[in-house]
Amino acid sequence: MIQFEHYLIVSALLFCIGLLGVLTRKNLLVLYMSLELMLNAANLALVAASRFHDNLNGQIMVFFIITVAAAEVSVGLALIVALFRRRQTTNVQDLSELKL
Amino acid sequence: MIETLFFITFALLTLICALLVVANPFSRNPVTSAMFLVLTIISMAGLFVLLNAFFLAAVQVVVYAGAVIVLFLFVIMLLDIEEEERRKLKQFSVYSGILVAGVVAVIAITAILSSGIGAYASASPVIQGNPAPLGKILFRDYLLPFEILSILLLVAMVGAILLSKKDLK
Amino acid sequence: MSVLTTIIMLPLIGALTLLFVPSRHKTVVRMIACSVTFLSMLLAALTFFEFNASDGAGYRNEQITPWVESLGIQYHVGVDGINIALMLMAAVVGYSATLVAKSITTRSKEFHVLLLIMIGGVLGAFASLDLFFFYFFHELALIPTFIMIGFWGRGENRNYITFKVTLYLSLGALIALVGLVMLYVKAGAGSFDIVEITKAVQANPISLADQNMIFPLLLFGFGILVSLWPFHTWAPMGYGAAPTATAMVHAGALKKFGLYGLIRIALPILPDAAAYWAHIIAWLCLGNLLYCGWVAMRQKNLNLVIGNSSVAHMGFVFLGISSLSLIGVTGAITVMVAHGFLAALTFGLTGYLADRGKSLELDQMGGILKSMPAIGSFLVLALMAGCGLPGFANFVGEAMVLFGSWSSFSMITIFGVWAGLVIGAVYMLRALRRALHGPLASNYEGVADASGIGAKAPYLILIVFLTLFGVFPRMLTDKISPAVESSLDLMKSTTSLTVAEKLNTDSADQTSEAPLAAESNSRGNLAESPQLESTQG
Amino acid sequence: MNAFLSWSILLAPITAAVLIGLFTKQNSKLSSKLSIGAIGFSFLMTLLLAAVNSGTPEIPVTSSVTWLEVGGLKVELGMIIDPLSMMMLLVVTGVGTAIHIFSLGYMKDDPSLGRYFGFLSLFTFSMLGIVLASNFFQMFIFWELVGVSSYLLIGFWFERKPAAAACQKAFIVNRLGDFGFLIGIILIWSITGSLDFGEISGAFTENPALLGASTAIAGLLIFCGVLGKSAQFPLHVWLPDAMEGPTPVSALIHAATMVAAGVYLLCRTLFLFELPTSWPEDFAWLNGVSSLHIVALIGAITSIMAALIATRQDDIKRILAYSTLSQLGYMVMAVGLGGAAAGMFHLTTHAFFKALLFLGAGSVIYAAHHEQDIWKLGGLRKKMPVTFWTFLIGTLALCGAPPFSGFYSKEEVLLAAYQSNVVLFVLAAITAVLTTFYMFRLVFVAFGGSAKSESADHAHESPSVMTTPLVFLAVLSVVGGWLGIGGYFGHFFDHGAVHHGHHENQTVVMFIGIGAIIFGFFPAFFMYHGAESDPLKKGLGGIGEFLKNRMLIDEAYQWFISRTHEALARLADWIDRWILAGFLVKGIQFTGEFTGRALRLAQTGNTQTYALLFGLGLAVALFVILL
Repeated sequence: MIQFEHYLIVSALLFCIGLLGVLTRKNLLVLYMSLELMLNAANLALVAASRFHDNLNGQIMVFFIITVAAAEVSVGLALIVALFRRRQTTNVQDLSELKL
Repeated sequence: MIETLFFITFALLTLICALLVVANPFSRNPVTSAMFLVLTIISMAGLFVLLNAFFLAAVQVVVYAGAVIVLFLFVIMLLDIEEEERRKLKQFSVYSGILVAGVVAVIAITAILSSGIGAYASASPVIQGNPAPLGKILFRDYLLPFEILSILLLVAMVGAILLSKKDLK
Repeated sequence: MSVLTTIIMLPLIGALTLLFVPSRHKTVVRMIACSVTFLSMLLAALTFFEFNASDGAGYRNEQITPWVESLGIQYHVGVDGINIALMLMAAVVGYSATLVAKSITTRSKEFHVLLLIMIGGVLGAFASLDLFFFYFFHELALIPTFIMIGFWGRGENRNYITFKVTLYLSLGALIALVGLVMLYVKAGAGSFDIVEITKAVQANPISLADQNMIFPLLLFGFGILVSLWPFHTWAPMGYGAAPTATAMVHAGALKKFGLYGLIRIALPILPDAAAYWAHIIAWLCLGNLLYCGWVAMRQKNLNLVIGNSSVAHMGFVFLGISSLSLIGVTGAITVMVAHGFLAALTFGLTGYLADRGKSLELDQMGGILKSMPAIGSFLVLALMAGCGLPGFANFVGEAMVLFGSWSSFSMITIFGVWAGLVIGAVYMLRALRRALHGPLASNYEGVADASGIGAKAPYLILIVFLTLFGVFPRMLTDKISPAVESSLDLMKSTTSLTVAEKLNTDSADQTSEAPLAAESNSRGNLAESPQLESTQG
Repeated sequence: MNAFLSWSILLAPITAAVLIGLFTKQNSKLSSKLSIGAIGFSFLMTLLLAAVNSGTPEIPVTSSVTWLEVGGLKVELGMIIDPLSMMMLLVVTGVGTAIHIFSLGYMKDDPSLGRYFGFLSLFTFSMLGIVLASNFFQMFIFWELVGVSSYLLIGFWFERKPAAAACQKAFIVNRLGDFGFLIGIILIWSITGSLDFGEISGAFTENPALLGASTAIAGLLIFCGVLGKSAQFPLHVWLPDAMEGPTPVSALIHAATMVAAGVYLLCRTLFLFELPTSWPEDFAWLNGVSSLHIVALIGAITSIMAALIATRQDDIKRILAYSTLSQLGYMVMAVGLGGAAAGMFHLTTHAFFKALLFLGAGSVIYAAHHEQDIWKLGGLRKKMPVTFWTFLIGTLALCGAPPFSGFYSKEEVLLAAYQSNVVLFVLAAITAVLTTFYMFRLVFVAFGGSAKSESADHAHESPSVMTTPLVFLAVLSVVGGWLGIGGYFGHFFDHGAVHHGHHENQTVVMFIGIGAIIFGFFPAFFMYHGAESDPLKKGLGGIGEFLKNRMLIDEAYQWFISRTHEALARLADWIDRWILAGFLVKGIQFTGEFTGRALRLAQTGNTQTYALLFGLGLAVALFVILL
């Protein structure tokens, strides 16, 4: 029988794969996709919690997260486009403005 | 029994596709990554169905696979991505990334297994993630966040348009 | 809603309103800023004069609005004799500073916004009876100070000075924060409310070891804010570099926050540690009184003389606090109020000269009294008040401090008298003679005097209050002393409990001395209690 | 009635001062009218008060309001009316009125006349406050106010550098005395728990040993205040310099009122000095010496020292200033020797004739276009007859020639000395000789002979607004001694040592006093009658220079202060600049910066490095929280 824990483990692994992407990939676009993966991991955990706790609130949360993610992606991608226009690159290693 | 089978299938599909999004041994083309992301999301929608979240499964496919990924592809096409493939990955950053992600994974899984969180789950869940009950909650209990969210979307839209204008001041 | 909330909120709302006024409408900005601070001052004055000391020592005009209940944070304001006078002083100084801020020409709207936030913060800090808001309002007032010094300050090395002031004050505030959080945890009341904590501590005092850990944190944290020796070097420089209005509000009102914290929080809640540390405070205050007086004697810049004298005056407050006697602590609070008016007045006047682009180096000054009679006479009054002339509120406070501290620290009192009467007179009169007397310096030819009631008003208001409380000191002291008395009573009752408790657990032979200790405590002279010292070793 | 009168006496001048300060400062005429009206009103009220209470001089009348009350510290603003304060009130308001009117003429060309009269009224208020004070704290308040108003008056011409220096010096030297005074007050309060003169003396009557070992110390601390205000050695240095102020101010402050305040305080607090003396253990070697002995000694030193210096001064006002010092020394010595009545008597008569002398000097200076050097005056006897004759009356009164008022009071002072201490009596007699000598030197050089400069040549008599006060004061100087003021005080200090029964002593003292005048007059006559330059200049040599330079006491102070406070100030400033602000603060700054530089290496600016570190932190946090 599939339990709550199993879903959570899948969610955790998905999150870590996303984290791995964020940490290793250099392309901003792929970085963004990895972020999406992490968000989805959270979604999965929430839906599972909603199911196993007999409570629809979790699903509502997911609903909100999807919306926020959409907004985030639109702004983020617009930023990437604007950045690319200026710097002709989407590689994070070329972006070191945070250095003092 | 069949449910278990489905779960294993979808879970494995999700994880493998996700892995291929971030670390495809054959191609580092963002387009490939985006395609695997679509697959990941669709298999997650399968998991959602298994969890009785039917409406969300539909939204997942429509919004993510349909809208978000298309947006990604547009941007990929818009930009020149030839250069990225030629760059070498730094060994150090790859290994350290794997290490950190692995450690987090191990800690999280250990914590989940040892916490006994399943005991808190209800024995025979009954809820159905249909639009009707979801809508009731959404428009009654969560009306204010919902409205605020709409403003957020508006702001994001304005922001995106402003940012993509040619002469950015 | 309590009238105090209105007093605090008026400047803050004014600041918010100013944000929506286009900065080109300078007159509107000035009008809004002046009217909110004026209303705030008016309300504070009404509250002050309505305050009836014979109603007992409790808090008036209280308002409690829960905020974060899980942590016990609530918006709790109220006044008793100790802070009502400080509220009045802060509101008056705030109004006067707003009037003086007219001379700011670059980015004047932003300056006024910051100034109003600062004034609101100061008022809030004095009114708050909740540790969280007490601290929050102080920070609210402190952060604009840094920005104002850095942006509108004067002098060549103002960046360095801004840096120094920011570091010092942030560090002081941080240390005090650690102390306050520890206090919150150790008091075990589960509430940030000062009244609640005091009650809880009375029933169940904090252990001596904990007290001795928290008290120095509060003492030095607050001490840095008040420029306790040897943490004073930021003050003269900072006031020299700060824009006039900022220096007025900070030196006048905001600086008193640390002292107020010591009196309001440290004394009643940590009585044993206070009694133990009183000696150290008394010796440190000599650093302020004598050392800073000497330093002031050597200064060649008028602002530095006044800045150092302002630091020196803080010595009287510390001496009064360390005496832990009714007269001394009442005197300390009187000095706080008086010095608030005085510091604002002096910095306002030197700012008047500096804002006209004139050097404050004493070598390049002279004869101002002849060419600028109004500003010159105000400055004479201010400097005279600064060396403790009767007729000004400073004299009353300083005399009370000296009378109150005699029985605890006779030797230090003698030095205090020396510093107040002689050293103070020497540096004040030297500055007065070089700046105001003699032939007119070429540097000051053609500088316009303050003419018309509008230009004189900010200084006149301060002088009026300074003399009002100097000639009729009972207007202040009759309000302050009952509150101080109840605070000290609280302290005594808490102390004897701890002492008795400690003696019961420590050893049998000391128990016989417990009543003696309680008796000597009830004399109000806690510092001399031998039991307290012996338990320290 | 008494309360109303005394309060109105006190409050009239301050009302005038406030009105002038706030409204009429620009209007000289109105200001002067206000000020003169106020002191005239006070004078009339004082006369009325005296008339009302003439039947009952025994009972001190007091009325008070509580000014400050915190715990054990209770300060009242009280009005004490007894013979002592009554006479002082008459002197202050009477002489004050004359001086106010004189100022009208002397200062009429000054553009800041309004300010001048404002200050004058403020001073009168403060002085009346001292006279009426019923407790130590009130006394101290007005003590300080007198200090500051004299500061303002001495520095009235502040744009002149010497005046600016003189007022500063006066204030600071006075503060030195006040330092002891305040500590004395605190000490007495801490033991007796009261500040009120009546209560404290009552407590002492019950228990003379109340102050224990600090009796003598307390007395001497209070005496410190006297040292400052009455300019006694070693705090006398401010008075000669204070002559930089306008001359009527010198008459008011440095002859009649402020400097007398010290003696008044001494008499007011006499109960403290009459206690059986005891010293703390560290001062056990002083046992047997009472604080009054020290008071008398200081008075005697001051009087002889000032008289010696006065013989070698050339400035007309400085001569009078040193003469004032010398006479104040007399009064203090008299009080110290138990002759409080004699001291107060001399104070009263001295107020008359010294004010007269100062105003006469002012008249001379006014006429001679601000020429103050006596060697540049001369020949004024013919040109200014009223001034000359009144000045002569003042001189004779000061010298103690019969039948002028000074004769009676000085005789009582000498008598007090004669009865208790021969050494001090000899000193006092020498002082009397010197007094006659330097005063007649002044008269001969300044008024006699021929004019020695152009400004003296063009001098003519002052207007009547100035001469009328001179005549008024001259009359007082003549008749002051006959009014029975001495007996009046003797009655009040009935426990004083002076009794008029000792006729034998009295006769001896009288002859010695008259002899002293003769011994002083003839040398002055032979040396200075018609002299064009000072014959003593060569004769005295080094000693003359020493006296001329005021016995180098100012230089000694300079040296001492620069060695102590200046050095300490220098040291503190150095520490502040280099150790606290320099080494410590900069050191902390350096450490912080160094650490910052080291940590900066971790800042690659690469987002992913930050993300990696963030992930690592996350892992640690999760580990801590979850496992």
